[in-house]
Amino acid sequence: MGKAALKSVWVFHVDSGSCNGCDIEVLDMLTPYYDPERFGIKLVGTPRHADALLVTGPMTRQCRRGVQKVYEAMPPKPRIVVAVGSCASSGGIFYDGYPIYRSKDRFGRDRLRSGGVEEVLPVDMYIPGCPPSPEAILFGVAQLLGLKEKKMKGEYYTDKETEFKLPQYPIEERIRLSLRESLKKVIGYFDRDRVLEDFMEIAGEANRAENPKEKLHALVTGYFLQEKDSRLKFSMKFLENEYWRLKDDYENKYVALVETHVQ
Amino acid sequence: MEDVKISYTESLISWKRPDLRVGVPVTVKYPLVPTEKPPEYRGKPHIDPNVCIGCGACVRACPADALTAEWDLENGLKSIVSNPARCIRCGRCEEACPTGAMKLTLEFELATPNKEDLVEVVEHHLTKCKKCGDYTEFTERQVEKAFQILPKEIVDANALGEKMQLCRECRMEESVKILAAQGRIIGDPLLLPPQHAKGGEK
Amino acid sequence: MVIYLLELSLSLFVLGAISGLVVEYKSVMRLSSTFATLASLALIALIVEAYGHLPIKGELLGTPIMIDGLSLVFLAIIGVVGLADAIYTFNYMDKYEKLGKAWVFALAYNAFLASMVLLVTTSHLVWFVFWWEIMTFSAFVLVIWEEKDSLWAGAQYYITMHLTSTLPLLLAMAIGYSVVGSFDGMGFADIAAHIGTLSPGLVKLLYASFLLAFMAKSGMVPLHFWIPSAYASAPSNISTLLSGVMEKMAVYGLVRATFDILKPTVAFGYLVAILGVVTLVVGTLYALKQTNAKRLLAYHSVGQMGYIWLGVAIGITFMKNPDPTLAFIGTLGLAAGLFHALNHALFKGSLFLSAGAVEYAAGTQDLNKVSGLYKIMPWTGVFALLASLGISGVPLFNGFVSKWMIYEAGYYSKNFWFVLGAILALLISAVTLASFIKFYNSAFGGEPNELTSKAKEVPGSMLIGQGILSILCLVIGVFPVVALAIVTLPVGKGVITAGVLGLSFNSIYFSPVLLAIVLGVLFIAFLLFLPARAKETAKPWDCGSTLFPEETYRLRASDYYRPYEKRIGAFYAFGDFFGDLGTEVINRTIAAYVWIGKYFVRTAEIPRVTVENVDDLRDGVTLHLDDALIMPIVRFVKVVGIISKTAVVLVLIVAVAVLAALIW
Amino acid sequence: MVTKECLAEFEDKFKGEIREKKFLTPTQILYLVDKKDLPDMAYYLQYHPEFDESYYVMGIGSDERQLAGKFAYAPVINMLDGSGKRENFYVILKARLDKDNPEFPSVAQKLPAALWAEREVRDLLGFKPLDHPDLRRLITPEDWPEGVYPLRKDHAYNASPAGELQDGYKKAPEDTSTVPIGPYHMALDEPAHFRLFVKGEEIVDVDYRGFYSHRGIEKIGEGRLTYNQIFYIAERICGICGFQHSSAYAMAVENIAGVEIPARAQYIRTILLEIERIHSHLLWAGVACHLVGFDTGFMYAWRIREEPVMWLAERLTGNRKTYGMNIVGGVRRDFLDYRKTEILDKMKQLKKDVEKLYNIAVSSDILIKRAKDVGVLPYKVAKDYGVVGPTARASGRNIDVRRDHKVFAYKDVDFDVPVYKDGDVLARLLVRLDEVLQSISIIEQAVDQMPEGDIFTPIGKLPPYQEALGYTEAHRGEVIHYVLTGTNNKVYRWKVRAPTYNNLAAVPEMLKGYRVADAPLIIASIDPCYACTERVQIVDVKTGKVKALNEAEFNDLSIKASEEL
Amino acid sequence: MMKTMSISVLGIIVGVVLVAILPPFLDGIARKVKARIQYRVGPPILQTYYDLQKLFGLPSLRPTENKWFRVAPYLALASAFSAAFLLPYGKWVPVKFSGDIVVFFYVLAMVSVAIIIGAFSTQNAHSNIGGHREMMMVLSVEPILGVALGIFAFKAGTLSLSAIPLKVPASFSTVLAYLLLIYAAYAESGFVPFDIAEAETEIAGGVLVEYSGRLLGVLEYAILAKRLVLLWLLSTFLTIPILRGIALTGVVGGIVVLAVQLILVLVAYPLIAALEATNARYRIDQAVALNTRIFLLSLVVLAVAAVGW
Repeated sequence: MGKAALKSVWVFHVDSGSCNGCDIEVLDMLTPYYDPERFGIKLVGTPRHADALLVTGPMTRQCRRGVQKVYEAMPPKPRIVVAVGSCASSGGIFYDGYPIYRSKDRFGRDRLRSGGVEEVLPVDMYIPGCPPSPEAILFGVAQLLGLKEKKMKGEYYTDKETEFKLPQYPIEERIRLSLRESLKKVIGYFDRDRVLEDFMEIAGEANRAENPKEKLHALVTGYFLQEKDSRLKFSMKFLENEYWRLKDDYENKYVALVETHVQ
Repeated sequence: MEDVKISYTESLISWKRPDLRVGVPVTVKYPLVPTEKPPEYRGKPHIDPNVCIGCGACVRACPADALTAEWDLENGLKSIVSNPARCIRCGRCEEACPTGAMKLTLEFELATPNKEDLVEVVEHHLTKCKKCGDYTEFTERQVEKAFQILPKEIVDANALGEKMQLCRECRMEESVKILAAQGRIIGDPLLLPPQHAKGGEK
Repeated sequence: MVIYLLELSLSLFVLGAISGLVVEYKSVMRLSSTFATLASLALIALIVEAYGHLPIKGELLGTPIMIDGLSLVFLAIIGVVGLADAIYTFNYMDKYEKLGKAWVFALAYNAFLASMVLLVTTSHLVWFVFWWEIMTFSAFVLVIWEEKDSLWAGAQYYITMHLTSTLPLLLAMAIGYSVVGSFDGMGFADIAAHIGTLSPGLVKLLYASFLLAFMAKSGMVPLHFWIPSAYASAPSNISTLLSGVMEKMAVYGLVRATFDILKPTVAFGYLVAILGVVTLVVGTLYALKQTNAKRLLAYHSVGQMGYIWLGVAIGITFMKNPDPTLAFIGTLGLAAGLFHALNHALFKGSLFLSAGAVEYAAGTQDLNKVSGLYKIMPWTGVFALLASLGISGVPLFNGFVSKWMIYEAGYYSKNFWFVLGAILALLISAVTLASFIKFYNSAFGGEPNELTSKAKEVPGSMLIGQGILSILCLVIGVFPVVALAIVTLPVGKGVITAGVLGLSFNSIYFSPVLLAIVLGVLFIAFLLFLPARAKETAKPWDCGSTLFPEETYRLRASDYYRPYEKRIGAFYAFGDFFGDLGTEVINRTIAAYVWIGKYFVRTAEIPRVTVENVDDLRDGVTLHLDDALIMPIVRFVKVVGIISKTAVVLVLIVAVAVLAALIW
Repeated sequence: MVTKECLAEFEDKFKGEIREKKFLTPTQILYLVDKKDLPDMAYYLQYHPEFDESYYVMGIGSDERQLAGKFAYAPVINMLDGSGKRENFYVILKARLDKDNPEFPSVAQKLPAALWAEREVRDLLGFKPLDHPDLRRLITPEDWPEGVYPLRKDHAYNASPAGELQDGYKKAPEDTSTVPIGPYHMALDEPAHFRLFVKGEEIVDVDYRGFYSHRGIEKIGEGRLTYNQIFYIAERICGICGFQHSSAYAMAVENIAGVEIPARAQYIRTILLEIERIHSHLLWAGVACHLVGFDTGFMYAWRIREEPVMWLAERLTGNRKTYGMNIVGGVRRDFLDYRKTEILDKMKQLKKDVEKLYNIAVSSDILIKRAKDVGVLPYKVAKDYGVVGPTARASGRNIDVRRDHKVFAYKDVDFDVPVYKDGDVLARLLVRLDEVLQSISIIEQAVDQMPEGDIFTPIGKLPPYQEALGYTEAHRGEVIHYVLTGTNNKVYRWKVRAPTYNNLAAVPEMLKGYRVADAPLIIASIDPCYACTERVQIVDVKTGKVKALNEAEFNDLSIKASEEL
Repeated sequence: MMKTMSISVLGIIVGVVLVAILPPFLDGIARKVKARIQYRVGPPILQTYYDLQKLFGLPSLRPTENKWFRVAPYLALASAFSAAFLLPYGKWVPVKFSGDIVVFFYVLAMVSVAIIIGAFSTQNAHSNIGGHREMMMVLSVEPILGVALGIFAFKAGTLSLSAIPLKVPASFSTVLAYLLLIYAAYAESGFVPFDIAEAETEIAGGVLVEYSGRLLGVLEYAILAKRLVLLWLLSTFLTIPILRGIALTGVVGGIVVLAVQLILVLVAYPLIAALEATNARYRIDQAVALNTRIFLLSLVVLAVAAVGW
């Protein structure tokens, strides 16, 4: 495969039983926003014309023969295989289902998470993601073309080498955790940390004051003036109430606990 | 109040794709210029080794077994192994993580010719059982964290400080003793986040 | 010398004919085809000898002989196709061994060829008709060779010939007699000399009767329905002769009659042209639909005869035109027609031989059932391809040159109708191509299936037969001068006397040699520059499916061009209607023949025997003690019966006609 | 409540067979019945005169030997009143089957819609449908050993026994050649194998082998995952209608738990469902253009899908496809205000773009020529096969789960359900484009009306061994999930019926008589999602025929009409 | 004498070399234009060269033993180039004779014939269907060409490719003949509504489905070259009648005409690309129906020409 191949790679797309999320993303990559044709990449309709296979899916038993046939139908050179998506890279969430093909009796729980396309074909490029966004696929393809260097490298940490520091927050950890948990109800897991951070900042300030309850209320009101988003306001309000509820609750519980213990 | 940092929502609103082209060819410039995903993106999960306590809540939450816990009871090691090759980016690990060590980053450029590159391991040392000398199933950090969470009063009241340092069998024995003595179960699940409670149960 | 060669050739044919005396089947076949081969070689020698000494007049067995340019063209056709066919027959007839009756074949085959030789060399109308009838009858005997299904086809052929060919010729003979007044004096030239004395009505009748006779023989459209079944059911070597040679006799007759006996008139030209165009369209479009190899070829014979007639028609219409350009166009047209006749003999002969080879090897004519023969019969494949490209009019093959001349003549005539004819001819040329892509590819393309994987390449003699014709297709395609030297004889020096003769085919005109050089050099250059490095084999790409029935993974012959055929479905519906009508008429006629024949002649009441195995023979003819001895007699009686039956009917018809004429 | 009198007649008619009647939810009725009259009951319900749009939804097979000592087979009928006068409801006819000899009279002999369902239970559970017209293997891989039934509880979820390759294909009819479309063919994004038996280019018969993407999802859900994790595998049943599946599953579980999820969560789900519908329909429109070689149409549709829709989804949920938004009791991420404005902005932009796409599609002469009168599916066949979604609506079926069963926030918004009567590919195209516009309007309304409040109601343990259905109207039609809870946060039986499952069975009917060139378009016109369906395989066209008398004539007419063009 | 000879030889060489190297370039332009219509950046202009270079460097697979399979692409390419020899370049024509336009179209048809036989040599229904579609296209387009030639024969009185543009008079029927010729050339080239034989989404590449590596490269080149040759013919037919005066004068005139021809081709290709981008593919029966309808209409045009308009 000469230099020209880097300027022109024709790909054939093979689905080995994927949920078609990846398939659509592969197709999506061909559309105006990503346009791999500018690197000479073209989707072709028959493996005979293809230099590379984009394989998606966890390699079901039913697909296995077909995928092998596709591979054999490609010209003997260069036969690049790209595993697109987590399923193709490792079997994905389906890795140990009964219709999934596995060579030998590998279970797919090893560190490499063996499974997927590599059970059948030699893979030249893994593009994990569920589904990998078109940019991610482009990145993989760009690597094949030599336009980009790979970014990932294995990471190995042990607790002895890293410095462990329990983060300190202005409020009690258990209350923080409870608030964090109940915040899921209000604003969802994604935004909760930032909201909680804001709240803790306020709460910390309030806790230093003489009358934390009033101070906190005042600060939250101030936050209301500054913040435009109704949901953040709503959750801030919720946090304020919840905070005091938990505190009180704990006091009561603790008192009860101590009492019973004393008994 | 007077800080100048942009508020959370403003930072989200102001985000723009860096490589967008304006005009007729709408094709983005990526991969010729770097790009980034929106802040809401769920990318490759990453364990912050400085914060991870090795509780394994993420492992239990993971539907795809992209996260596994490897136990080496001989050497007292527990490794949380993450492999984004299997990851489905559901974010349940992030949701479950009690310390915020597990985060889905904005990283999407995972492609690699070698799957070794994707493996991420965080190794933890286990505590030793005070009673029998075997390794317990708690990591050192886990114990430390537990003490941070639990109010001192409760720890003292239930002698949890002792119990945390025991292996499962020994703890069972202890519990049975106490149960027999008091006729009730100690510890309030309300005070522990459920995930953590699950993590502790194992 | 020339006459001597003719005598030699004929005596070799006679030797071949009587070689049936050797009883053993295979020996008879070998012997008779060897004699036929030698006779054909003698014919070719005759052509070489006669070239440049034309015209040659002489006498043979008391009949007047004249060999001119026109005869030479057709002698060449007989010689070349006869040669190839005779070599082919050497082994081919082994297929029919269990039918026996080798002596009949030897007799009929040689008589067939010999009669045609005599037909084109005689200069006497009576002998012309006589040899015409011998040819017709021997062809009939050969057509019904397989007996079973071919009997009906043979009957259609023979009775159609009676009514539309023999009868008009007899009529023409009668008119000729009425002009000249003696049988001896009925040479072509004599009649032509006296033609002026005829009443215009009779002249028209003469035109009509000649036209009808030759139309029927060459299968012009309303009278073409006998061709497909006759050609398809005859043995392939016979189909070759029927299509390659016998049909051309009609062209010979047409040209001879029009130019030597009658006068080429514009109206007659138009009539011939319309017939030609209609025939080429109908025949070829019907051929497009066929899936039986030989029926397909037979319909193409019809279509290609249309081309020839169109060419001849241009000649008839314009040759006598005072405008020298148009006269030249006419000459070009006639030359093209004759050239196409020669070419058609070559490629169609080769194709029928190939079809025969396919049938010989795979045992079927059905193109749906064969596939992948290229792998098994590479030589047959190559020859079939060459001939297919020839008939399709692909450049560098002979068909292209003659077709191109016809288009040229048509286009340059600047006459709307002839331009239209040329356009239709161009269209039909594409249809021919399509049809032969189907013929070639469904038989030779793809991978062998269950049926064909057992087949073997045919014996060498058959390959030689095909090879001679196919390679000639290519040779003439690249060096048309070779053939043009002969086909322009009648235009220049023979019967046709045209003033302008600018047919120098090398510089201002199409030069296939140049094209061949350009194409060949480029082709070889590409091959050398970028050699195909296809080393690894692979299975056909079946979309990755499992347990796939590979055998059905190809287009079947019946599937080709369906959308197109559907598009012109109205045409087919129309054609089918008339086809059915014609078949109905001829079937009724046959029934009438049989009925009348039965009434008059009761001697030939021999039960029809289907000879599949020995038991069949016994069923039919249990009385006879010795099959081998008796069967020839049975067959002989049968033949005599047919002759006498048909003769009676013919006589009756003639009598009625004469009666009617008298009353009128 | 369900209109009583309609069912009274049914109950009366089959008095002897009905053992028990149970309301799973107010609109889901479970009858425990004897297996003897199952076909008659199903037939009665599907062709109920008053519920004229009723259809057979699915057949649930389950191994309830641990619960009741028997297998269970349960056809589900969606009782729909086309006039909209009565409340619509689902009927589950659950029959218990013998544990040693799980035979039952086949419903498929009366309702072709049940053809696949019964082949499925045969493959996966080893049931024996008696008198089933075509019992070839449907779901399990071709090399799956006979006699091993993966969905039985004694089969480990990850056991994959090896077996011999078995030929379950139809023989090619005489005088035809075979043209395979797939498993790997440009026209199919996913593996599926259509064997077209053609004369020339005309398709005379079709064999279908699908289930290349059968990944054993239900079994993984019952085996490895907890009920909260199933969302993520449900989402990966299909990369396009993932959220539909996860919502339907959520709905089923929430029905079992008996909770009403917060209104805000319902609105968020609705918006996301509609976003998904938009991107799917645009995707489909693009693919349809691509299949007829109209690449600019393809690029246009995918461009407007990419920029407003996919990038919007990415910002709303963190991923372009698999949203990961559902959880039992609500959703996981909230729509902050800026997200709401973003939605409205993008919808405004999209509306313009879609209208332009509409114009491009309708003004492309050749595209219309290619789509008109091609792949006609008559109303009758659509009903017989229980065809759902836009495919059904293009054939004149006035069905839409969103409207008929008032799921999520659809009860609060106004929208039309476009219905076309032609039943050809063009009608399907137009239905989808209309639906995109409707979806935009739904999203705009939902964003406007979105209430404040929580997004999630926590649910503790699920009650064991309870069952319920959950359903949504996916882009391809009704998605329906059946859940039977187990102990330990696990699900005992989870059954998914994706819309393509019903639609695909009707595809061979649509293909016959058209040309090879039309095949990709016709196959694509139902917007097939093999990944969805395959949790399952072969349509027999010949044997599975229950046709209206004049259907053949109808087909002929439509073929002719298409030729005229 | 020697000088004019050498100049004309030079002209011919320039022309033929242009035809030899231009096709991928034009395809590159077309791809770029299409990409822009589709709001994309599109491939580099030279992309088709890269593609072909890659293909030429790859080995091919052999799905059949049939020799034709391997010979066909070369024959197609050789035919396409041979046809190019009949075209005028400026005022220079490599090969000319009376009636060569018929030969020209036949030689071009040989490109299709070679491809079709190659396609049919494999046991592959997709490829076969592609072949038979291609044949039907030839079948239905040929008569339209025939009529156009008929009109030229009427009006220009010649069938020589190089003489027609010099002699053709401006009249109603010749304008229509031009339209017919343009239509036929467009359809014959297999541009989008007529790319039925290679329909990737229907029959996975049709005639090309079994070809791989170098053979595919050669075949692609042949198809591209055929398109250019047809386009060059049209460009000649449009250019020379307009520049008739210049064309006949001297070397400079020849060069001017050659340049105009080239420019016309370069302008026409993007137009074709735009047309391709905005159309869907016909089904073969629709294409055949359209072509036959146009053929029947064209007969009217022929009658018009015969009347003398």
